[in-house]
Amino acid sequence: MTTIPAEYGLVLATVLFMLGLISLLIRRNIVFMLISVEIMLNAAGLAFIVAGSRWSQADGQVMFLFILTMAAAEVSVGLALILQIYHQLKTVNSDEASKMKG
Amino acid sequence: MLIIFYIAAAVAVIATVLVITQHNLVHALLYLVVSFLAVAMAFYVLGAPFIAALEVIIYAGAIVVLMIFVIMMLNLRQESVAQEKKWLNARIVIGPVILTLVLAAELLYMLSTETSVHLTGEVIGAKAVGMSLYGHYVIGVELSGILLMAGIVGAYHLGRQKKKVTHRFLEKQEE
Amino acid sequence: MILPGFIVSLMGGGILAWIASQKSLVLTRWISLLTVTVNLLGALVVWWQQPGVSSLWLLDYSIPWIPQFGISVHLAVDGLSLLMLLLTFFLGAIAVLISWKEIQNRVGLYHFCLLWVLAGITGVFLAMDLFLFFFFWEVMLIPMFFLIIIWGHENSRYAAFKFFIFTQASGLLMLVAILGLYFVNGNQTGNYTFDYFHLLEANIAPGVAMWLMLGFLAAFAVKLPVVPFHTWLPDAHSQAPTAGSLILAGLLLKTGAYGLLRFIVPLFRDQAMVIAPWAMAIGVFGIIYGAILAFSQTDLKRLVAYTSVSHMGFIMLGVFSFNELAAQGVVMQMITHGISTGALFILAGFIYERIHTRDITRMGGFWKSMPFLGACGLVFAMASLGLPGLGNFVAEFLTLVGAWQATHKFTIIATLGLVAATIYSLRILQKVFYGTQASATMLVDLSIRERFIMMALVVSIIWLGLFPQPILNTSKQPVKTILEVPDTARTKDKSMQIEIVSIQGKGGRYE
Amino acid sequence: MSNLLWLIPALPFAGSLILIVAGSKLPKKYVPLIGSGSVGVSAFITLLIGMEFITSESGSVIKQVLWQWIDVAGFSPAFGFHLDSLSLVFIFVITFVGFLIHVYSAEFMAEDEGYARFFAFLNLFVGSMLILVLADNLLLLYFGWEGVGLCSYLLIGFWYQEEKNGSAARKAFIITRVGDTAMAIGLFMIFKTMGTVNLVDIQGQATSVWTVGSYEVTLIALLLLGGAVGKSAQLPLQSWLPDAMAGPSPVSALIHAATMVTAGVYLIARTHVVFELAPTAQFVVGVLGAVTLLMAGFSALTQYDLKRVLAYSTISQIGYMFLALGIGAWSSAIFHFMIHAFFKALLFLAAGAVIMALHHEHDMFKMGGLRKKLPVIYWTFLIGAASLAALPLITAGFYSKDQILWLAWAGEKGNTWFFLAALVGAFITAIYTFRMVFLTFFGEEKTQVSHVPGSLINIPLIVLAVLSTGAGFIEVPHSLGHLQWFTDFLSPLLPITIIRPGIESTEWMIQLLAAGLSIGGAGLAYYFYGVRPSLHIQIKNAIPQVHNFLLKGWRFDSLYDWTFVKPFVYLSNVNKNDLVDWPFNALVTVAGFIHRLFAFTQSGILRWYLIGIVVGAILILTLGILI
Repeated sequence: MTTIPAEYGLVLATVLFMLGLISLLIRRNIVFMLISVEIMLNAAGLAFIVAGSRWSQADGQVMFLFILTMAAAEVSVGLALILQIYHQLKTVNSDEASKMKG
Repeated sequence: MLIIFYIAAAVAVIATVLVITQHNLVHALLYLVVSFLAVAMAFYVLGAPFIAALEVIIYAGAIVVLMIFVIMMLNLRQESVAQEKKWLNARIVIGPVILTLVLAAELLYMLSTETSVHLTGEVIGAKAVGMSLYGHYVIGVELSGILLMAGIVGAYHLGRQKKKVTHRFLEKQEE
Repeated sequence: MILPGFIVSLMGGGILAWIASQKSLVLTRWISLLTVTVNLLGALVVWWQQPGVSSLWLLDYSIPWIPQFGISVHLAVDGLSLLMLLLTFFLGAIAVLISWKEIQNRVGLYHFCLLWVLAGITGVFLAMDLFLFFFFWEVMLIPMFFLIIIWGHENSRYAAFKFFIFTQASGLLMLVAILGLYFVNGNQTGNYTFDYFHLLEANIAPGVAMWLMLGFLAAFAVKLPVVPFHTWLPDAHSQAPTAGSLILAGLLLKTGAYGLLRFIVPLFRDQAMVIAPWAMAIGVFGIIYGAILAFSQTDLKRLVAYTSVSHMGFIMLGVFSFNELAAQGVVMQMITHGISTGALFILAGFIYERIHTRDITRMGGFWKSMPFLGACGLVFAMASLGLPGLGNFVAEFLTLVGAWQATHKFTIIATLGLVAATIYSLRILQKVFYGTQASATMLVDLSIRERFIMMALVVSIIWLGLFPQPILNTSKQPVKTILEVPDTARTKDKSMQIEIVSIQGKGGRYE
Repeated sequence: MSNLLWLIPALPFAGSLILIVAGSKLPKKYVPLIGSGSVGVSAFITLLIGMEFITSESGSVIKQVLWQWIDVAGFSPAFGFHLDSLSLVFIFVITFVGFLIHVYSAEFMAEDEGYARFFAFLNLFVGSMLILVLADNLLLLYFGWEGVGLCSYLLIGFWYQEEKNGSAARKAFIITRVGDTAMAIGLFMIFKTMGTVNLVDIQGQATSVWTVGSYEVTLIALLLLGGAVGKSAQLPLQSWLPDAMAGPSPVSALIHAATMVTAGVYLIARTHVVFELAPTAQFVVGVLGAVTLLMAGFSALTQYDLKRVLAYSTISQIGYMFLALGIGAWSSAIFHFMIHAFFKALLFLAAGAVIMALHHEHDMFKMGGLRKKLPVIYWTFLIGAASLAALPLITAGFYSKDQILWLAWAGEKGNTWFFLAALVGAFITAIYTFRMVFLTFFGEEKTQVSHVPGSLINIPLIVLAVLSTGAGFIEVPHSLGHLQWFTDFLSPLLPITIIRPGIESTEWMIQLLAAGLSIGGAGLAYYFYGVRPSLHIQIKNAIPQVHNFLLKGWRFDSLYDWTFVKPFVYLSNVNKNDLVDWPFNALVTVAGFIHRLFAFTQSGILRWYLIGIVVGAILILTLGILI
């Protein structure tokens, strides 16, 4: 059974993270942006798991749990926000929600 | 092991690419589930079966379902797919992609400078995680609890359907 | 206990007046008037009982505040501070009286701000702990800001912010200097303290001392104001309500002059001597510059504000002449300028209440309908040009005689400033009181309350002009001590030490 | 008796205070009673003290210190009075002439609405003037000096509703203030070198402190001269006096002829020790006097306004006094001051009566033929004019002016030029004086007389007329019987002029010359204005520029306008909004610009913020890699 080099895991995490980031940057639909954030969080969690595995410690997994918690909270609040934005502005276009312009 | 990891990784990447290129939200979400499952597979291979299970249950399960509910509540019609097509053109994609690639290149470069270490693939079970979680990281757990509480309250507060209210400053501006 | 009593009673009176405004506005006004008057009487009693001119520190009060950092509530009064207190309470009482009819909205808050400004000023004149000094320096700034912005004239936002930014920025430089002094002294002696008397003994390297002095000077120069930093003053003065202008011109500017005498000269004597020619030069420049600008103004309050700039030049000139004559002149100038310029602002306020403009091109011939106002205007225009027999003459003449001992060319230019003062003062009279009456309606002359205010000011300025000696006696010993040139730094410390000990030894007045 | 010295200035001040405080409420008849009464009592006390002073041994002085004014580090002027023969002459003139003018004003100003105000100011003036001449130190002298300046300002602008009166008042105050400033600097110098400003101490110590002609003492003398020149309307600060005629006539008589304008003479006489130590400065005094008396005399020749003629004549006569001071003829200067006070007050009061009688008509060419209508005024005016023109033997003016002429010729410090100037001046004086007389009182009537003056106006005129003739006989020259009461009276204080040896015998020639010129001048005036009235118009038309030049007082006003007033006004107007504010405003502008710059990045578009984050991350990572 061949072992996995740690960098491979990290490279996967990097690639997933970058894909999420690209999506976040190119999407205007705010729901898509939320999805992208989920991808990125997931990638970050992957990196922690790889690190935990690298040192054979449970800490990486604990961190993943925290990320998970945070992601859950974030999604719930984020979705509520999306609903509000849609309700107020009748659009899911994040560019149009630009009333905070300085 | 390695091959399973490769396959899982390939599936995860392809699924994710498909997520970000989809115009239809629901399709994208389906690919997202695939991506999460692939990553869960990777977790399993990396020796974290407990986390793999959680990934499937919470990410692929709970979160995605929540999203689908919201999409249903948004009640987006066919026009939104067309609009998504219009927004996702090459001109807008090129800049972020270049930036991200630069970032990625830097990250990968930094990874490549490290000496290669092979993972043992030793399984760290739920028990070990639990010991660590409620021992060393108990403060973090409590904070997470507060965070979730705040998330629930916030989501409830924000999610309430109110009549259209604009802030008084904005109101003044609109006049 | 009387020293903290001054400050606490003003602060308490302010709060009480605010609370009382819920019930009755008249009560509010009476409470604040009573508070200030009681303080005035208290200060007069202290003055009356002063144990001869020989003793330096009349009263002293000290309790620890934050002992970890060597901060204490240390208040002390000598002749100089006492005179400033008398001026503060006198003008404070007049400021309350002047607002009796003028202020009709948010009366409670107004009196709260007014009394807190006075409390801050009182604290500045009493504090012998640099941290406490800075604290009060800020206390007087913020209520003043609200006085200008809430009850000011048409452009008060601009003026208030300008005032605030100028004074605050320079005040922060002073804070840096205070902290610098604190740490330099602490590093040297191991005694980290903000106490004025301890810091007097600090031995600071000349290079560092120069920077520290410039930090202090920045705050005082802006407050005074010295010419390149004077531009907040015309705006703030012209936009503030009458009592605000009165307190700004009469008291706030004096804190700058007081700071020069109390801190710059004793703490950084050698450095101050180094910059003395420059300081005198800008002082003299200010005299002429302010006078020329005053001549061209059409806004009456702005005009008077520029005369303040001109008069404050004398203070710069006098302080940096380093002799007793000039320094006594400076003390007199602080008092008489407070009264005379304050009175001119009050007059401008009276006119504004009647014709609702400060534009002197729309005035004229007021002597006919308001002879009493005209007579008062005459007295204070004459005071401002330095007519003998009025207090300002004594002040300016002593300053100039003293300055002549130090520098000839600057004194000559400063003396020419008297001619310029004549020109602008007579312009006020000409535009406001001479000529045919500009306003069609018959204007009513001053009411009893207004007459009372003006008479108090007129009597005091004449009294100061004819019998200045009680004032000069009171400030004699402090001024001498401030100017005392030690043989070496160390002997100065010794003598200072002995002086303090001897006062404490007397015991009787040490509370 | 001498303890009452302080009452002399105090009474007018008290009167003034009462009138200021209660003037508008008092019944009208009490106003002149308080106003003149206080000065009258002062005059009476002066008389008593004067009697005591004359009967006591010569050289004694009366001192009285009321309170210590200022006492700081050796600078300790007191509110103290010092009465010696010089001050006595001055307070005598001030109180007596002042009293007469107050009496005159009681009728003259009766119709004016500012009746009480007028007396209040006039009393204030008398009080300040008395302080000036009684002061025992220079600072108190300065107090009085500025006090009279203030009163002069207030009284010139008494009719404040006329814009131009206010301007004239302002001009007077500012120009004299320029001189005062010089004097103040002189005071600083004196204090620095001597450590005192007490006049007696200065007199006593001056010779030990300074050597004759030293730079410092010359400078001090010149600075004091600056003050004197301003107050006494001498070159180059003379231009305010003609405009000062905007005030009521009693004011012109009291302040701008009899007393205040001679304060400069008093100052120089009082500090004569300093001037004797500085021969250069003293010479300058003489030169200024000589030039001024000629210039003002020529200007007086061309004026239309009756009061302006008298104003220029005042400048010219004070020029004589300065000339006398310049040649060290101290007592002659004071003598001329006294006589001048009498006849010039008389002339102004008479002129005021004429002007009032003719509906405030000032132009002499619109007067005429008043000899019959106003006989008292005619005769008194004629006496005053004769005294001014120094008609020989009978007028007081002859004796005082003759003394100056003689000493300018024969005195040790005199010279031919001074003498010639004085001589020409005497001739011109006679011409313009009688020009006034002939234009005003002779010829046909051009304006109707509307108001015949009453006894309160006539009595002071008559008293002054008597003094203008009689007062001269206390000082009679050698050639006419030799009487020196006045000089002897002042001699303990003011040194007697030394006469060049071997020149006494020519005195009668000088007197004859002066007498001839004065009569000749009067005759010439008669020829021009009595015999051939058209001649002067032809001359005027032939040389209009010269006429205008003289009419405008040698165009000093234009000169000062261009050199001082216009640049000052320009400078102040150009900077009205305060250029110093500019850098601060620039700071605000820059901050505002930066604010807009950063506000632009806050576009409100979420994706831009994200790009910002990515770029930031790239930068940090790049740094991490590079370092």
